[in-house]
Amino acid sequence: MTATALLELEGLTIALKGVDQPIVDNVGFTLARGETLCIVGESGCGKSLTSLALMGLLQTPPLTVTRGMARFAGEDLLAMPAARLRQIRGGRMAMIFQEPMTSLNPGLRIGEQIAESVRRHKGVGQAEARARALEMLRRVRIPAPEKRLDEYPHQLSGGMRQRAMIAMALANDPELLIADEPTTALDVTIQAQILKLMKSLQQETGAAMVLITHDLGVVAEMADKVAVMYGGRIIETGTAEQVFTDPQHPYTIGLMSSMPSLGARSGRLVTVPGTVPQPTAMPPGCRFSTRCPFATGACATVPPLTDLGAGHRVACAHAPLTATEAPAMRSTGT
Amino acid sequence: MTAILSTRGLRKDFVTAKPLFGEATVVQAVAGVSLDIAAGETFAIVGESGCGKSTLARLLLRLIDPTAGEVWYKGEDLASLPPARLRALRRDLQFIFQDPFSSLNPQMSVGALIEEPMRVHSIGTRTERRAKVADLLTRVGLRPEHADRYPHEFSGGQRQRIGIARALASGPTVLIGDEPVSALDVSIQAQVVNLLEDLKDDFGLTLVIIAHDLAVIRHMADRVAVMYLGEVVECAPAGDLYAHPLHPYAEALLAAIPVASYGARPARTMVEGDPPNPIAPPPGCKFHPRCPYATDICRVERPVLADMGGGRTVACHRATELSLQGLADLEQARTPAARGRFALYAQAMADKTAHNRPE
Amino acid sequence: MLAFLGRRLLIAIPTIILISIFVFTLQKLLPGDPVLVLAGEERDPAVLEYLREQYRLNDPIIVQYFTWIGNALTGDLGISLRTQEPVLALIGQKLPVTIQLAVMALIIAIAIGVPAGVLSAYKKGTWIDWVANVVALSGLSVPNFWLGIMLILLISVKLGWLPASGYRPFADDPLDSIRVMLMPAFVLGTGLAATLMRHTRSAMLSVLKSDYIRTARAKGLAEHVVLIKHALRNALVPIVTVTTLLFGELLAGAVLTEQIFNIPGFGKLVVDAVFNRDYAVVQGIVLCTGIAFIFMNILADAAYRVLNPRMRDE
Amino acid sequence: MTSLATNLATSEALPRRQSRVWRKFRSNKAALLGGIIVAFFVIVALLAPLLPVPGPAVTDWGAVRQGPSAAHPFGTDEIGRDVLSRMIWGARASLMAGVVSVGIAVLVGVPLGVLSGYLRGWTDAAISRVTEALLAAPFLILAIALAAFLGPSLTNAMIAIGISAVPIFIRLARGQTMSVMTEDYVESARAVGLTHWALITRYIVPNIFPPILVQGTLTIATAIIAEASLSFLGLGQQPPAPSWGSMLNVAKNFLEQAPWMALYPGAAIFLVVLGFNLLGDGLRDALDPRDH
Amino acid sequence: QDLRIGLQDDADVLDPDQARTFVGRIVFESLCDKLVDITPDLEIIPQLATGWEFSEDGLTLTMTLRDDVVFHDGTPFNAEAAVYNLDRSRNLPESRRASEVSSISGVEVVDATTIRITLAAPDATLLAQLSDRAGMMISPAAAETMGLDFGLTPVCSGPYSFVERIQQDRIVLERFEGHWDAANYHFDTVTFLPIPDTTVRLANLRAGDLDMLERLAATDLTSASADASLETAQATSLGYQAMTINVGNGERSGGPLGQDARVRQALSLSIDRSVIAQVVFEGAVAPGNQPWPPTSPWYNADFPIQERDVEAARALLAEAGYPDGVDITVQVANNPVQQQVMQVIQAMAGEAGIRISLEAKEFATLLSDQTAGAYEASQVGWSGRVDPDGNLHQFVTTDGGINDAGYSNAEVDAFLNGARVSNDIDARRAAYNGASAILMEDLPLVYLYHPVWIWAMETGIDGFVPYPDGMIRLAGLTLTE
Ligand SMILES: Nc1ncnc2c1ncn2[C@@H]1O[C@H](COP(=O)(O)OP(=O)(O)OP(=O)(O)O)[C@@H](O)[C@H]1O
Ligand SMILES: Nc1ncnc2c1ncn2[C@@H]1O[C@H](COP(=O)(O)OP(=O)(O)OP(=O)(O)O)[C@@H](O)[C@H]1O
Ligand SMILES: [Mg+2]
Ligand SMILES: [Mg+2]
Ligand code: NI
Repeated sequence: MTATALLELEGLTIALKGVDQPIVDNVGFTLARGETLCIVGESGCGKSLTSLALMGLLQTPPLTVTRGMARFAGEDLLAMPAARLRQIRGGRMAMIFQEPMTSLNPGLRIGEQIAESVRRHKGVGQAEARARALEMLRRVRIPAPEKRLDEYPHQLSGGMRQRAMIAMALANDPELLIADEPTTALDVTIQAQILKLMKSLQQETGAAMVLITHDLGVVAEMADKVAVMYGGRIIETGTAEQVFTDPQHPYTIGLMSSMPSLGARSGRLVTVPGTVPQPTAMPPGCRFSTRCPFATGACATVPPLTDLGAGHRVACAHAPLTATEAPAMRSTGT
Repeated sequence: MTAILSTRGLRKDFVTAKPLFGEATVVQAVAGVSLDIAAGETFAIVGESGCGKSTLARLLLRLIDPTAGEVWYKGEDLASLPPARLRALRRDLQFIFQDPFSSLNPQMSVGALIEEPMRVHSIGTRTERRAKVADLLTRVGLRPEHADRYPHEFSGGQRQRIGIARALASGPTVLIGDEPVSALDVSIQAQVVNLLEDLKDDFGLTLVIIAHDLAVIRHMADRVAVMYLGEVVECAPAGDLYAHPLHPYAEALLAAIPVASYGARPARTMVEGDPPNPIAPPPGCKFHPRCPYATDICRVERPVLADMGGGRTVACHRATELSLQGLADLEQARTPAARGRFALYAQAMADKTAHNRPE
Repeated sequence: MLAFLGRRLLIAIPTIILISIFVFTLQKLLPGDPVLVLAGEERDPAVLEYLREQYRLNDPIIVQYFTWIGNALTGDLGISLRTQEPVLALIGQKLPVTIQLAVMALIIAIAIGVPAGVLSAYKKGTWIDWVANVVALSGLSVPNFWLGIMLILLISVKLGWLPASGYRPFADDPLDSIRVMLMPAFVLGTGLAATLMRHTRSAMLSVLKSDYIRTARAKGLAEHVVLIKHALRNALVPIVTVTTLLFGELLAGAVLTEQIFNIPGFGKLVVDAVFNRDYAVVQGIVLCTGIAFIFMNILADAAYRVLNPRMRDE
Repeated sequence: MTSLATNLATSEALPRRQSRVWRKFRSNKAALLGGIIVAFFVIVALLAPLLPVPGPAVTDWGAVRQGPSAAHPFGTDEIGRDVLSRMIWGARASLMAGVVSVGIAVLVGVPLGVLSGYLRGWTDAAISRVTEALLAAPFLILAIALAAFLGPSLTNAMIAIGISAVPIFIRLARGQTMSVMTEDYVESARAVGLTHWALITRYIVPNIFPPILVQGTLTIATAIIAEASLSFLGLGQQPPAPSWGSMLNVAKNFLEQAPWMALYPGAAIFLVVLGFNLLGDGLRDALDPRDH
Repeated sequence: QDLRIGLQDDADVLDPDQARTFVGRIVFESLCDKLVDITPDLEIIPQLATGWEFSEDGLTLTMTLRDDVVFHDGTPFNAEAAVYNLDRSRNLPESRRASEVSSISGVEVVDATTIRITLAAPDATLLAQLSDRAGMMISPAAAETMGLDFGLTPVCSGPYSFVERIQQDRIVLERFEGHWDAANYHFDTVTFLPIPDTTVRLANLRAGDLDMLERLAATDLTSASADASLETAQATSLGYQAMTINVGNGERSGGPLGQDARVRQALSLSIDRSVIAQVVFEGAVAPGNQPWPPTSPWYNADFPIQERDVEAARALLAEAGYPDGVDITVQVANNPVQQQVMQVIQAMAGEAGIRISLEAKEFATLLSDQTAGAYEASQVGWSGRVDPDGNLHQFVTTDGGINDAGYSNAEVDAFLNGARVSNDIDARRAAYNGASAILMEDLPLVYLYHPVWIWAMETGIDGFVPYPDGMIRLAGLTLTE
């Protein structure tokens, strides 16, 4: 797999000024062409920061990448000069953002926003770039694309805006597509359309995709591989099948329990108590230990991401957890 | 069924642009809704963004004035009540807002926020109110000391609890939540859903919940109304609706839900395209341009809500002939070991709750 | 767009009437008898009475107002009590002067303020930001009349580079006209530049925080493209608002600047007119600035529509 | 929106809003500098009668326009008064001019603006038209007319400046009110059954206060300059009482003979205006809940 | 060659009959000829009139006129034109000159170059009046066609003709070749530029944007004199600055100051006029205690300027019943110089127990308050007239047009009315001295000082003659660059 890996991220660590503990800690994964990796986790767990770091779009200061390497087709994204990164960014590697309304420039026509990226990376002229923009709008199945080309974002519905974002990201046939919660702001019906579209476009172009979401339904729908993040760390990763059918980490289990099922009613929901600690107040050792029902003294040291076989890796001192091996209950509340 | 809150032909038009000369542009946000909400039930309203859910919720409380129609609560028509009487009735009808960040006055302490409804309705003495605030805070899983803090010091989930405590303060009988959990994280959302259910039982509330997360609705609601472009197109007990939708739009909604389970059926896009412009809704059945089953009659004649028996109503010309697909009972594909782990986890959580209330 | 302009103009009418009523009553309330100022040192009672009659100052104030507005509607703004020139002619004479001053000042203000604001927002928190801010604040904190006199003493008297005061009609000799007006425009412009810079800075700061800037960067665009095409363009909306609001400040500043540099424009005219109780002139000028102000507002609204597509479809 | 999903466990350590604002303010060096400058001048103004300087109107025919010396550290003015003393007493007038005129502007403008934004409709239209009319009559013309009408004096200059600044506050308060009105918490207040009065006093006014406060400090700076400008036209503080503006105005006639007469009031105006501006900026940043 | 002159104000209407400002007179000096002129010593000398003669009873004045004079529009100046002009001054409703020539009852043409003026009563001041705007001759043809708008494009017969005027910016005149004395005028054009701020006016002169200016600030005199590129000239003015005290003009005259002459004397005694001159003007004014300056032939040496005497002032106050002093309010125009003067007086009077509060008003208000009697004391000045009558009569006679003090004293009335109608110098002097003796006691006006006109011009201007009337006469003036 490493041989064909398009992106190898290793030990990404991001620090926030004034906070001792890294805010994203030692995050790594590999991604092959045509593959989709979903990163899940609660709000604030560092999903966006990870993706922004890859794009070189971290807000520095206050944030800095203190460690890590991101080999993208042989080049380290995190170490290359800004000018070189700008050549790759938007061309071979593109990103779709969460908020389709605010992520499009309200003052520029849709066509121009797509075309300028084409001009930048393909070095083509005005007319050609425009033609490409039109083609892209058509490909993301925006009705009446000729007309939409000259419209402004506010004249489009939410779903169309997100399609325009996708068209913009795919305009230069990127090898890597990063999508940060591309459907969170959308309705289920529109979400289904967009996800379907992304899938089919990915199949056409063979691009690798990093999809960030906190909707496990979307993950189940899209993922080849899954990484579950908590408190800035990956705590469980594996294929979609591994993570869904055989979740190991208590947090993954809690997350899945929290989702109300679509089946018949089944009493109270099982929840993860408490909230994610502030970056300034992360516990040492396992970061989930403050909320974990199984936490023991062993959780005071940082659990390594251990392979349980077939690439299913979990960072928990108690993994694999079985009913008989349940550790002593922690009775102290928060 | 004893209806505690009923609407008849409720309508709300918004004037979006009024040029100096010529016609004003009117959005029919709610286009004639008649509902009966039974005392003690959890009633849910679902539908696409912009279909008029929030507007309907606000009309139910008369936070905005309806263009036409009636809202009956305990024999009084809220829609035509004088302001003073209406203010008094607000004691019984309370609202939970979607956004826990913007719905609490940042300038007031939590205690003052929760006390305010009691003060407005002159409930209790000062000390009694204080005690009630402390009590409510504990009920929603916060601590009495938090009364002196300000909203910004709390997380989203905690704020939503403050909002709930405030809504409960005047001792309401009906609680209306406009997407009370959609701004929250998965795990926090579960906490708040549990809380609402507990409170409903404890206080004997009638709950009206608006949401577009169909899983949450499935979990909470007794009955569900599906709205499309300002109209209720189907209304049914939750289990029936999910298992056998009668309206094509309801079917489409259910089909589009991504199921959080490996190897589950893929989400289907039964409807293409965006919802039509509410300013100029299509003639006939409003859903027909996107409906896979539309026939000629759908294009010209607007269907009315018809009783289908079993407490179900639907507004579709072809309701009886179509056999639509619902969500089959979904079993999570999990390894036995995983099942064990889930059970263990649930057990641990239950024990923990027994030990000490969730923070 | 046309309907919009029409509506704006209709709304403007009550405002203009309000302004005129407002100014009319205000100056009628002013103490000091205009006729006394007009009569000359000797103040011959017969002349006083004659002038009162002549200028209808004995009429009730309402009658005076309606006479005035009636005449104004026919384009007759009366004559200056002081020099007997028709007010309309005076305005025609002074308006270009003040417009030239204002435009030059605005150009200077924009030329200094906007780039400085953009730069300081972009380099927020660095020493560049700091310097730009302090310089801008200095511009705000130095009274115009003070800066003006200092500049005259330095540039004109000591260095002899520019004439100390006066005015040259633009039509006579455009280059010289600009040269003569340079120093006053600079004095007037610096104060505005400061305001403009600070508004540009905050507008840019909020725009730079927005998601679409991140999108633009994600496209790999060069920084200057991001900054100008994507950020500044959107920041221009608040900047335009401020610029039109500055109009009032500009006129007020023009009053002082014209006083110091002895520029025969609106400001000087109105100050003298107020002090001489030259009612017709004051009224005429305020009417004129009122219309200009409303015109500026309409212009700004039109500019929003150009800059902000969201506002285009009404 | 950055994540506010903080853990309650840590909330004990969280400071109160007030002290958070203060902490943020304190960490802003420029704002702190501004605060110190302003505080310095305010203290000097307050202590004026206690300071060991001659009275501001005490003349000394033997020492007219004399440069700084031991007896007169800042020199003397055109009729032999101690410039230092006049500076100190002038601080009172100039600061008063700033504070009082802004006070007037706030007291008149904010209620009107809130009303206008709250009631909308005809009230709003009427108030907006009047505001526009006021804005269209340029500040200085208005001030000149008002000062001429009321007679030149510091008080009247303050009134004039205050009235001229009213439209700014009407607009600001109106805009802020309208934006606060769209906030969910206002709807929540109505849902609870609050009266209009309670809604305005408990919800709207406290929430529009921060921007008003900021605009206030900035307008104080403008008002100090405006007083100086009115003094230039002879409409500000009247002799023999000093204000920096009137001192500067007289001093400009003696720039060559007695530069110190202009130097100190000029520098003082500069510093105070700078101080208020820095303070206003700092307040804006400290009170802005968006970037924390 | 263009001569650029900086003026302190903008002139008003350029119609001699309607004009009222001082700077207007400066412009007229080059634009319009007068029947007679004055010398720096205030002698009346011919200009358009070559000679004049009063009848025995003083009731007719016969004047002979130059025959070589044309107006700027080419029409000739003759007796008819002169009659037209005098009639216009008398009868135009807008005429501000009517009171100056009120003694005239008729004017008639005797022949082409002679006119006869009949008077209702003898008038000693008439010739002096004719040496100013009342005696200025405008083109009757132009006056007829232009009517009241004559001032927009004035047509006279002076050495320079009107070219253009931009209000508040400039008045441009060009040399009139047809002038009878054209050879004596050396500049092709003269431009008057109103620059109110004294500092800016001087800066303009220094920067070379002006060739000369009037009314240099007294405090700038030292530095201007020291400047090698500048020259200055001075003349003590005919006018004065004083405090007019409300002694009988309405309610406000009821205070101690208005009611008790001793308080006014105390006030006058408390003032050291030379200190004012020194402190505010660096010596460039003449301290004064009479309506005319010490340099004037009419100055009464029997009443020299009193030394400041605080003790005496206190004693007077005590005698008047105010041992603890009095509080008075003085209004003053809101310009820096007058305010400085009053602040100095305030400080000095304070030492004698007269506590002054100053009320600064802008000029229009000051004027109307003064007329209406809404003041206790008012610091104002008078620009001065050639004839002594002009500096005194209208201020203190019971029916005087500018008797804002509300002063009324039959004896003074008799003296001053008598002095008006006598052509006998000694009799007039006796009358003025008689009035002075009373006024010195009553003090309805406390005279302070007589301003000094200061002109500054670039070195190279030759032939400038300072006149006490403050005018700029361009005859013989040259400029070598
Ligand atoms: N510019 C910043 N300055 C300071 N802290 C930041 C900044 N950006 C992010 N953080 C913090 O870093 C942590 C991770 O943020 P990130 O945006 O990556 O979360 P996320 O997983 O994408 O959450 P969400 O689901 O809400 O998008 C959060 O605690 C957030 O508060
Ligand atoms: N104040 C208003 N003025 C004009 N139009 C409005 C107003 N409020 C709502 N609308 C319009 O009414 C329609 C229904 O809006 P509503 O907010 O009730 O929808 P919703 O179902 O709650 O949507 P969402 O799920 O996005 O909250 C929309 O088309 C909306 O644009
Ligand atoms: Mg994110
Ligand atoms: Mg809604
Ligand atoms: Ni935040």
